[in-house]
Amino acid sequence: MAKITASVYTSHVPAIGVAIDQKKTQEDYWKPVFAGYDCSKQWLQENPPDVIFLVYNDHATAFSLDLIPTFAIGTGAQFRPADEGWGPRPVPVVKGHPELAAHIAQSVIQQDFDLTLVNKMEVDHGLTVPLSLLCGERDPLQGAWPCPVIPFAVNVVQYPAPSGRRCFALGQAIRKAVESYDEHLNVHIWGTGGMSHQLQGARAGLINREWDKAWLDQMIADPAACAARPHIDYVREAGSEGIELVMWLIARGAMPDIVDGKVQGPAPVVKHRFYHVPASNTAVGHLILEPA
Amino acid sequence: MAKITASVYTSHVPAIGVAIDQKKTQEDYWKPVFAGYDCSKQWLQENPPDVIFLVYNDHATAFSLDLIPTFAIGTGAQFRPADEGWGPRPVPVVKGHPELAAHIAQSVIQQDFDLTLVNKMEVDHGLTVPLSLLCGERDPLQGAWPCPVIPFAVNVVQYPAPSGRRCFALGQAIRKAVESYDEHLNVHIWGTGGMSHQLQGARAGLINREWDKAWLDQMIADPAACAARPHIDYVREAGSEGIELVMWLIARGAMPDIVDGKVQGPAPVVKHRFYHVPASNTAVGHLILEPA
Amino acid sequence: MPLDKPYLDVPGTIIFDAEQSRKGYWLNQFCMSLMQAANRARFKADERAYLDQWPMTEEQKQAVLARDLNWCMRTGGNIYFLAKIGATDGKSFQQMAGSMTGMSEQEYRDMMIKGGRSIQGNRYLGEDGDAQPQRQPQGKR
Amino acid sequence: MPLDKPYLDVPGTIIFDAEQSRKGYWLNQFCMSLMQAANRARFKADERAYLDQWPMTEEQKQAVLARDLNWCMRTGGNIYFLAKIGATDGKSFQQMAGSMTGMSEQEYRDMMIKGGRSIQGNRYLGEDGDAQPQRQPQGKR
Ligand SMILES: [Fe+3]
Ligand SMILES: [Fe+3]
Repeated sequence: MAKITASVYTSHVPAIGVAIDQKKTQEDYWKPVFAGYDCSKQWLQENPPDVIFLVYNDHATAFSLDLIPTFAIGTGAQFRPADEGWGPRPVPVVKGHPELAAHIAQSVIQQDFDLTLVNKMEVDHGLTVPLSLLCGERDPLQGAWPCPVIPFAVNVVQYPAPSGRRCFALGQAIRKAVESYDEHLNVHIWGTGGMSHQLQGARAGLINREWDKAWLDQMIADPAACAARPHIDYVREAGSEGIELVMWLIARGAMPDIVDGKVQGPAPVVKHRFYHVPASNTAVGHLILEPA
Repeated sequence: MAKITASVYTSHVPAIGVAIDQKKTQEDYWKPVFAGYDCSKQWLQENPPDVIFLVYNDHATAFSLDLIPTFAIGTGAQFRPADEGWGPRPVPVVKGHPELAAHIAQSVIQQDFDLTLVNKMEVDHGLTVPLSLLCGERDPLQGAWPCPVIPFAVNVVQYPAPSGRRCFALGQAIRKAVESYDEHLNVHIWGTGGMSHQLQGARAGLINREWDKAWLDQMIADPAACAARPHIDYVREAGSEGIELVMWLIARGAMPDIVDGKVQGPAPVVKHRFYHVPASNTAVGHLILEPA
Repeated sequence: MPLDKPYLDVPGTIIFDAEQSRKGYWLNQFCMSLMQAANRARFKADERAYLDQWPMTEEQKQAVLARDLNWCMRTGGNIYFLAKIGATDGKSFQQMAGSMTGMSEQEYRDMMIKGGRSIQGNRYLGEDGDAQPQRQPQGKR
Repeated sequence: MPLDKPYLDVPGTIIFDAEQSRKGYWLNQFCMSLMQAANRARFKADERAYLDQWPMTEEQKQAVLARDLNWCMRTGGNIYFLAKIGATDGKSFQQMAGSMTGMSEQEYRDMMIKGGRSIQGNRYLGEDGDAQPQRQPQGKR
């Protein structure tokens, strides 16, 4: 049987991708950001997944205003890095895992989540920046990502995004789906986006360090309460783009201490925790949790 | 406040559209089919809706295998009749109701239904045949449908479709959404598709009259039990395409006798009930329910 | 795929699930292309050449050229997609559905007028209804 | 739209909801077109001519030509879409975000390095934080 053996959480700031692609990771500005991921890279090599289930949001890249899915699961065989206006990132094509993705889709739809299945889409920095952060540089043609990745895109562009509670419940459904897959597979689930940031208007540049840290504490220790927070809390306290954090709750809900929406087992082990301000406009948060 | 004042249920057989478009409605084969809708046309004229919320399935028309939404709500201003291979049907463009559609979308997403918003799509016979049946012939250019229509497409093409239970719950959420809309609007909700039919393989042509009638009885009187039926019942008893009937449960769930998933008020009034075999490969079912 | 598939014991019926969808991806996408009149014309002008522009399997192409919808379905086709081929040929849904049974058009039409195919013996594989494998193809021809 | 909009009293912030989305539909779809290099080249060659191919309002076109992202947002633009204009101009997200504050690039960058904009006084309209309307535009210029 397949199993979720870890959850990983990280911001997916586009400027981090630019810094990697333009070899600026050792500049003073960027050094402390990347230093926060050194032990994560090591950890990933020592705990290699067979598949990464990667929760992110599309930033008006694959999905225009013509069609906006609340939850979209990538069931295709591969996904090309998108041209977001700067040209595509020089990173390898993302290979999918169509069999596991279709299995999860079927199971999760039968658990009353109304997914959109996507066989053809390009993936943007929301997906590729976390891969770069934890896997390091990879040659776009000769290189490859270390394992197949199932992209899972959440709408946080047009209001309303799904609620934190809905995301948390979805994580539990995903774990059930994974655990009902016959083949033995070691699956990581990653939640990306956030933390506090605002990219628009007179409030652009907002960072709320205290709120971010308290939110992280609560997400680890009391995720059901964290999931109950309404959208307006994120907007008001963590900036208009801070709403991306609801995606972390999908990964958190997939940890085995959560049963029927409540903490019923020992809290996951925090293998790594990192927080840094700023990367471009954003507070970078990063966490690795393993089941206790 | 807006209100759902009626629900309408009907098969949406493509050949019915062809019969209308080719002026064959008075042929012996088709006469009894259209006769079943005579009093419905009258009823619609006497009870004109301000908006029709029309639940149907896309038949591999707007959605290819590239992207398959479980539930898609049309929030655009208009939707053109699609060319399904025979050329587009000669019927008017469907005008949407973007404000109400967006309101319903927002409300229903906040009630934990994971909709896909669609601003641009073409609509196929699943949507236009029911309109033709109840509104009669309309000139494609000079004519118009009697009111705006919000298309709501349900995936029943690639397994798994949403469960009957999920559809029934969605109907309730849609009613709540409609009733929280400030403007006074008279809204009809239509559920389309079915009844028993199979379009494929050695079992093509399957019709199960007894099952259809019992299903109709149950859907009217004990919709929660009807909604609990698993997919396999539909496939086995009503043919592989009989699964379309789950869409009727969305309209039924939107009737005001249903509260918290249970019948808690007087059963709706059956204004009209019609059943006929065959139209092409299909058993035609049709029902008009008004709140008691 | 270890998920429960309770629909595998229904005679004469292929449920279009993720596995079929993967198998039939390009066949079905080719069908979608026939929703444009210009593509229908190009297909009619030279079917083989048009098919060769799609990364379908040779078997899928042969099944399309033969207009054998059962064969198309075994290679992953879905009837709502395949219907675009029938539409291109000017066929109705009744003609398409009937063509999968072995009955003549008239036989199938008559069966429908008489109330359609009976469910009796056609619920489970192994019964003796007219849709069971041991009774194929149907029709007098 | 009678739905509750609890986000209308956040200073300096427009939430991209259905109403904004409808208003900004063509502006945002124009932005999406800049994800193709050929379109970026055509836009750069003659911005006005390129914009005139889209059914945008004149105000939306003026806002784009002026590269005034706040103005773009008031007409329904969303930052993730508008970012494609910035990308076409070779601007970073930090440059784009900063451009909406009235601060110079250096001032905004310095603010971020010092820990970003404070939440103090910036939660509700009517407080006295630096993002409040009465304190716009920011920056020393
Ligand atoms: Fe993001
Ligand atoms: Fe249908």
